[in-house]
Amino acid sequence: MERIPVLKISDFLIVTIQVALDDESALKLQEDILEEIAKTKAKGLLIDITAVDIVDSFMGRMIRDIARMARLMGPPTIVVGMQPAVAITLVELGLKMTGVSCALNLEKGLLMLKEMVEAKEREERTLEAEETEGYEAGA
Amino acid sequence: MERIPVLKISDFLIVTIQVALDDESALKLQEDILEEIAKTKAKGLLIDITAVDIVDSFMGRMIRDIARMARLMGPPTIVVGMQPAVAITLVELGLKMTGVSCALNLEKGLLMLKEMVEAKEREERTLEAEETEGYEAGA
Amino acid sequence: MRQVLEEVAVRNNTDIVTARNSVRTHAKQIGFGLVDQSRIATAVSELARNIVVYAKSGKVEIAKLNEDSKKGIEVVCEDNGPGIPDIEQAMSEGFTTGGSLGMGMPGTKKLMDAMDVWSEAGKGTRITIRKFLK
Amino acid sequence: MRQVLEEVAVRNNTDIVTARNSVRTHAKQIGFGLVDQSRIATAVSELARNIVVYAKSGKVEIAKLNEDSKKGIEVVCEDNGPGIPDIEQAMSEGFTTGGSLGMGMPGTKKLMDAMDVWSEAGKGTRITIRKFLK
Ligand SMILES: Nc1ncnc2c1ncn2[C@@H]1O[C@H](COP(=O)(O)OP(=O)(O)O)[C@@H](O)[C@H]1O
Ligand SMILES: Nc1ncnc2c1ncn2[C@@H]1O[C@H](COP(=O)(O)OP(=O)(O)O)[C@@H](O)[C@H]1O
Repeated sequence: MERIPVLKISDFLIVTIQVALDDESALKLQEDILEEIAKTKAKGLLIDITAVDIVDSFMGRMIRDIARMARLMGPPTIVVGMQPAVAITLVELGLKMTGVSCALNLEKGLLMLKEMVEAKEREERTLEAEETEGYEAGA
Repeated sequence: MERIPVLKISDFLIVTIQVALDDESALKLQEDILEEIAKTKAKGLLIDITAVDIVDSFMGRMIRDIARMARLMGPPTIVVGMQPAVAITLVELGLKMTGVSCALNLEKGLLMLKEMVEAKEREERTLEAEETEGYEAGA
Repeated sequence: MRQVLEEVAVRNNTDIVTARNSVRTHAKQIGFGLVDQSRIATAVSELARNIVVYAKSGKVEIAKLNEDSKKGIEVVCEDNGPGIPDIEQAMSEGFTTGGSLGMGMPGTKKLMDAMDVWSEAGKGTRITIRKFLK
Repeated sequence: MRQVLEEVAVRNNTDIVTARNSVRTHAKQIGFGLVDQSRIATAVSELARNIVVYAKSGKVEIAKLNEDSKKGIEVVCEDNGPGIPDIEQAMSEGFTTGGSLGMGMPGTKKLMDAMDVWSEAGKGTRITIRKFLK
């Protein structure tokens, strides 16, 4: 089983997925990340999938769920580096990634995450708006 | 039946759920909280679920509904201390927690709640200034 | 080998709490981690509530599975209530005759590794769920 | 002309990864671009997972199609599992007996140019998917 490291850099947790993850390792990663959030009291979570060239419904759902789960504990999540081919495939597949914030690369993602953490206090109104639009679960 | 205390600390209501709540006690707590909001004119509500290790669809819905109901009365709500295992279970279960703001712990939750209350008051002042009549409640 | 660990009578709201706490304790002893403990206890909470709401009373039997190949937990939730007329419908998300979320049955399936539903009109319902140690 | 390039045995989670990576490599060699490589590999990942989840084990056969009129890739995912009782239902979005998303079969259809499903109760399932070079 592959074990992906979860790094803390300043206030953020950074997870870089560099190998093809099997389903079991993906679920383990999910648990690891949430435990690290609890342990390190991180303010935000960044998942870097630049190196991932296949995201099927299982993996896509896992990424989405991590974002939703992290939000229930507090920290906002950003996914960075999704390859164009992966983005096309996920949309064609029909997977709803509602509630997952994305950025082009690590640098932009970190900037965005900082702003998300700052803006989190103003979250109330956004959520309200999303809700009236029939916005989906948890993120 | 378990009775959970609802404490007022400065402008906030603080509810700490420390025992396993049966459904009836959970509904009673919901009522108690809303009554306390009306009675004490609290500006914000914080629910601490650090000690809760099982949240099923009933309990999850109740927490979500308290946040939604409180907002209809005015005060923003924040849920703090959700355990990683609980966050994972709730998302896998499929419960939509849209509209519930979360924070890692009491300290971060209180800070966030303060800012939420301030943001809300700023906004209300703006709205009041803009609209002299026909203003509807529940911003 | 299947070894019955405990049987919890389910007749009211407090029994739902007892059932889920018992299951959690046994799951822990069997060797499940925190997340699986939460999944299993939550699933049992959903099914025990359905017993109280739809069948008034029933029981939850907690057993340890100790096959050479598969070790884990099995929980049987049983009642002599009205039964479920259309199981497929009951398993689909959002379906409820109780005005609640309709999330208990499909949610339980997602949280567990296996779920068998037996039901006969007028006779009752027996739902068996299993989770295996990885 | 149909030329078999590789056969991957599928029995566990790791085999799913092997199957999708092999297919990707062959798709690339056949001449598919990055997006089609991703589509084909993702489709195979969905079908290989279904083999593991619903049939325990099976195989994935990767072949090159080299007709004068149509060149491309064909992948046959085969198992001796329980079979799919209602194929139309299985092909519809959100339908699952496994508590997952119910998106694998309809999603695969969307990603590929052609998809044939053969299944017989108790005998197994054989799903053939094709993608052609444009
Ligand atoms: N033990 C039971 N006896 C009879 N009917 C049941 C039982 N459990 C579930 N059902 C039926 O299945 C439906 C779906 O159950 P569930 O998914 O748990 O949602 P909910 O409990 O919110 O209605 C219920 O509304 C009820 O009609
Ligand atoms: N190889 C297979 N053997 C038996 N049943 C299958 C197989 N593949 C798919 N199915 C059935 O078709 C349903 C739909 O599959 P799919 O759309 O991939 O969604 P999911 O795998 O999330 O359930 C499955 O839930 C299962 O009942």
